[in-house]
Amino acid sequence: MNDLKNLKTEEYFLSMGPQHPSTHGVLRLILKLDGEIVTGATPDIGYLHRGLEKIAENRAYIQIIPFTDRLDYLSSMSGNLAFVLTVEKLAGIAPPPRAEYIRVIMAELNRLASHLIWLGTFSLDLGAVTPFLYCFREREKILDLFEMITGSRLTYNYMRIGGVAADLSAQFIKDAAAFIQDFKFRVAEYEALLTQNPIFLARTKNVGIIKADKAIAYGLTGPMLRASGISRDNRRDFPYAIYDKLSFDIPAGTVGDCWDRYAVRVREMRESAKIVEQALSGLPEGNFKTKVPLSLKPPAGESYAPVESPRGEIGFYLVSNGTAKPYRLKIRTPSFCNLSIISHVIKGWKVADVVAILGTFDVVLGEIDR
Amino acid sequence: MEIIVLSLILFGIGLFGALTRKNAIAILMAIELMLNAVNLNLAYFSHNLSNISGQVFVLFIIAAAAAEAVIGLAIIINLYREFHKIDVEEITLLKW
Amino acid sequence: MIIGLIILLLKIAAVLVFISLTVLFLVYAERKVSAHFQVRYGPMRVGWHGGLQMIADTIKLLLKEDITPKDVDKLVFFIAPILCFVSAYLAYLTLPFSPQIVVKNLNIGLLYILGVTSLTVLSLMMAGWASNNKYALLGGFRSVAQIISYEIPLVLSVLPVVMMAGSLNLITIVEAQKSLPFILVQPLGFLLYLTAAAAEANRAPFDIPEAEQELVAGYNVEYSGIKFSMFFLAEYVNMFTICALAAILFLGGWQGPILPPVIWFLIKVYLLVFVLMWVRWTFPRLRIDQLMSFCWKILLPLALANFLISGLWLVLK
Amino acid sequence: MIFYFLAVTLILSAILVVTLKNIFHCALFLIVAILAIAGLYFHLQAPFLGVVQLIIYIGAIMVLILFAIMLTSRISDRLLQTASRQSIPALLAVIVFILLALKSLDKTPLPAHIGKNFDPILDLGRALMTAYVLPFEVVSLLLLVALVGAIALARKD
Repeated sequence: MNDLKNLKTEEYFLSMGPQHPSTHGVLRLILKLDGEIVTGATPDIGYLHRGLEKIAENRAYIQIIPFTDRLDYLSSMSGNLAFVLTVEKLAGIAPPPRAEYIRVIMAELNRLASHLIWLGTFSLDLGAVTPFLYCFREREKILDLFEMITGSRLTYNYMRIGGVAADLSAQFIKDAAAFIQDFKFRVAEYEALLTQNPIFLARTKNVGIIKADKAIAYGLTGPMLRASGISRDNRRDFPYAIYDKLSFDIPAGTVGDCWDRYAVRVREMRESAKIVEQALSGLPEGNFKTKVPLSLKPPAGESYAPVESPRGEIGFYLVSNGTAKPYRLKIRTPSFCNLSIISHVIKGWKVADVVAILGTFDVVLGEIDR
Repeated sequence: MEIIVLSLILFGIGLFGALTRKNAIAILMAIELMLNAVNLNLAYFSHNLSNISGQVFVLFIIAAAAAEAVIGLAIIINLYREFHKIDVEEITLLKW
Repeated sequence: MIIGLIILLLKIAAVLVFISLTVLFLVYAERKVSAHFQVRYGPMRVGWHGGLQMIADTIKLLLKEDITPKDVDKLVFFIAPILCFVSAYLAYLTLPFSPQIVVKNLNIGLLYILGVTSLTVLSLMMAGWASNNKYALLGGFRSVAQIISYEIPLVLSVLPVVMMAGSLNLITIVEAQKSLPFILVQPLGFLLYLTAAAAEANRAPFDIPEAEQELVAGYNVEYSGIKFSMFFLAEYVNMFTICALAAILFLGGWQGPILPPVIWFLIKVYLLVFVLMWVRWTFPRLRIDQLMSFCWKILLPLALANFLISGLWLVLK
Repeated sequence: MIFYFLAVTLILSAILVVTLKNIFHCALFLIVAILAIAGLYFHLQAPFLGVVQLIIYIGAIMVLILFAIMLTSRISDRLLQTASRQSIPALLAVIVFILLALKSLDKTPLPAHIGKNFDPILDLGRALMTAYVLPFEVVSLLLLVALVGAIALARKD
């Protein structure tokens, strides 16, 4: 019988994407398959490359903000926030307290919207169609709120150097508070559909495990890192804006499987709702923007101010040579670093698991291809 | 009477296939044709003689054909894994 | 002789028309049911509450360009959807809607239906192979593995009913349930049947062969226009078949008070159809290996045990 | 009428099975041949056999064969090669065999059709459970052995 071990089966390549419903954008995975089992995977990226880092070298600082919308288009606020924080750090500008609160409210609402999309598409990846529409129902309400203040529903271009673009209206505060109250019950609804569903458990428990040491070695951040059991969150560890004044938990997993990544994100949604609630109740009166010269010329130097986006650490590394345009901009995007572990994780799993595992990575191709 | 001739021709075609084909699966299919020819004969006699035994044996033969196909195909798949071909003329070793 | 033939042909035509209308209604019902499960309205614009939407969709599908990709196996590519369609329809030749409304009452009706529905697997395989596409091929492989495996618990779950009725004739089976429907005696058998049949008909959560999110659309990924609509229609015809069979075998078929038999039959069938839709829009999809181990490790032992206990009970009674 | 239609279909598809170059097409024509035989069973008033033919031959055996074809060859390449140096002797041998068999058939008196009809399913079940109960069990054992054997053969580890 030992001889049978040498028997070979045919291996073949399957090109998953760039046009595929479950790669969440124009990601192409070149899978090496033995039957249904994946023996190797190479992600092929770059279909959405726009050269943002180079473009930024020819733009004034304020002109770069709209480009940051188009990085992680599911949570534009985080990209906005990270960039303006970096510029403020470089130029030594302090925004007024009301602006700081507004920024946190917006960023956390955007985190909710982003996680809702993730939850919806992830359940869709597993073949459960109904949670997708439930999630989009709540996301619509958040987008309505954003539209009320920023005028747009996806790319907000809302943060400004030294503040935000527009003040919150009384209507917004009332609606947002009502939404947060309602949202707590909605999360319970999603969990009722998925968390203990035996098929869902079978598809996610112990699937695609990322060990803590591997997660660190590959430089993962955000929910993917926390699901592996490492509690690290920029909001708590390197607080910016007003996060040090708020009380919230950093949920973490234990195993690092797909289910943990799901659970971490769902619990994060509850925490974000808590943060928004606190920030709304503590919102101070005052100005929402400080005066900043139109042609901002930060002193020569460099700065980096990481922000915890829904996907992990997003950071802009800015080098200024004292002119009105940055000398160099380097963007550290969480999806890019998180995706790098994929070929390590999906080896040995089935084609169907590739979709589930990739779903829990929550990548946004706008971020990966910049 | 026509059915006996029909099954005879069918058997002949199957035999021809089994003799000339090189691909192991094609040979297996030719053998299935021959088995079916035999079954047809049995069913005919069962009908003609109003004796159920013919049909019983057709059932047994179908079961045996299923077993034969399963084992045969398992062997063929193994051969393919080893040699990457299933031409019977090229697979001449009894032991590998 | 000639008149008999004409009557038979008329019956077949009537069944074809009925089934086509049923499929239209089923698709409409599925869209409405799913919409209301997902807090939306579904089709609303074409006709009252979107009632004519399906007709519009049918016209659209029929008018679409029928693309045959390069390098497909043209003959097989062409035959596969037709075979799928035909094998789905063949079952209706012996499916009784009431004691009178049946095209041809076969003595081995149940076996015949199980036989012709097993032809579907061939068409899926042919489609997967002929498309010359790896996703389609994977879908074809999966469908074969799945349908062959689930056929065993399916047949085993039906056998106790056959033993109790003492016949394979569907009308006799229904008449054997005059006093009480078999679901009360065979609740486990009913559940096993419905599960295995849903898997046979590729209904979610067992829709692995087409698994939209993994295999894009599996075996029918290269199909378009009327060929695609044939696969699509066959899927809904099969769904109606398994529900009708469940109603006949377990729910007492057309028997019921007051209302005419056909109405009772349709009520029972549509109730089961609704259950299948409910399941589809609630559960995630299983993975192929989990699906197989579910079949071999859970369904098959349960079906065998059910079969054995029913047999013992019938002998000792 | 129906008989001749089925017979012609059967012969034509059988010839295609043993001569076509594309093995997938061969298998499909074998399916047609098996369907024709199932039709002949119905014609011979053996409907149970017809349905069993449908379920087992097409639903199981042919699907297995198609599966094996898919696993052992690439799409639309590797056309079959028929051994040309064997085909003429084989044809001759087959023709001789058929002629001999026809001759012996001619010499054998065939019993005339007895008009007695029987219930094909009931009698078949009775026969299987009384006179043929031992072979029946042996066949089920054979199937079990084949099942285990196939798993043992096809397992990779």
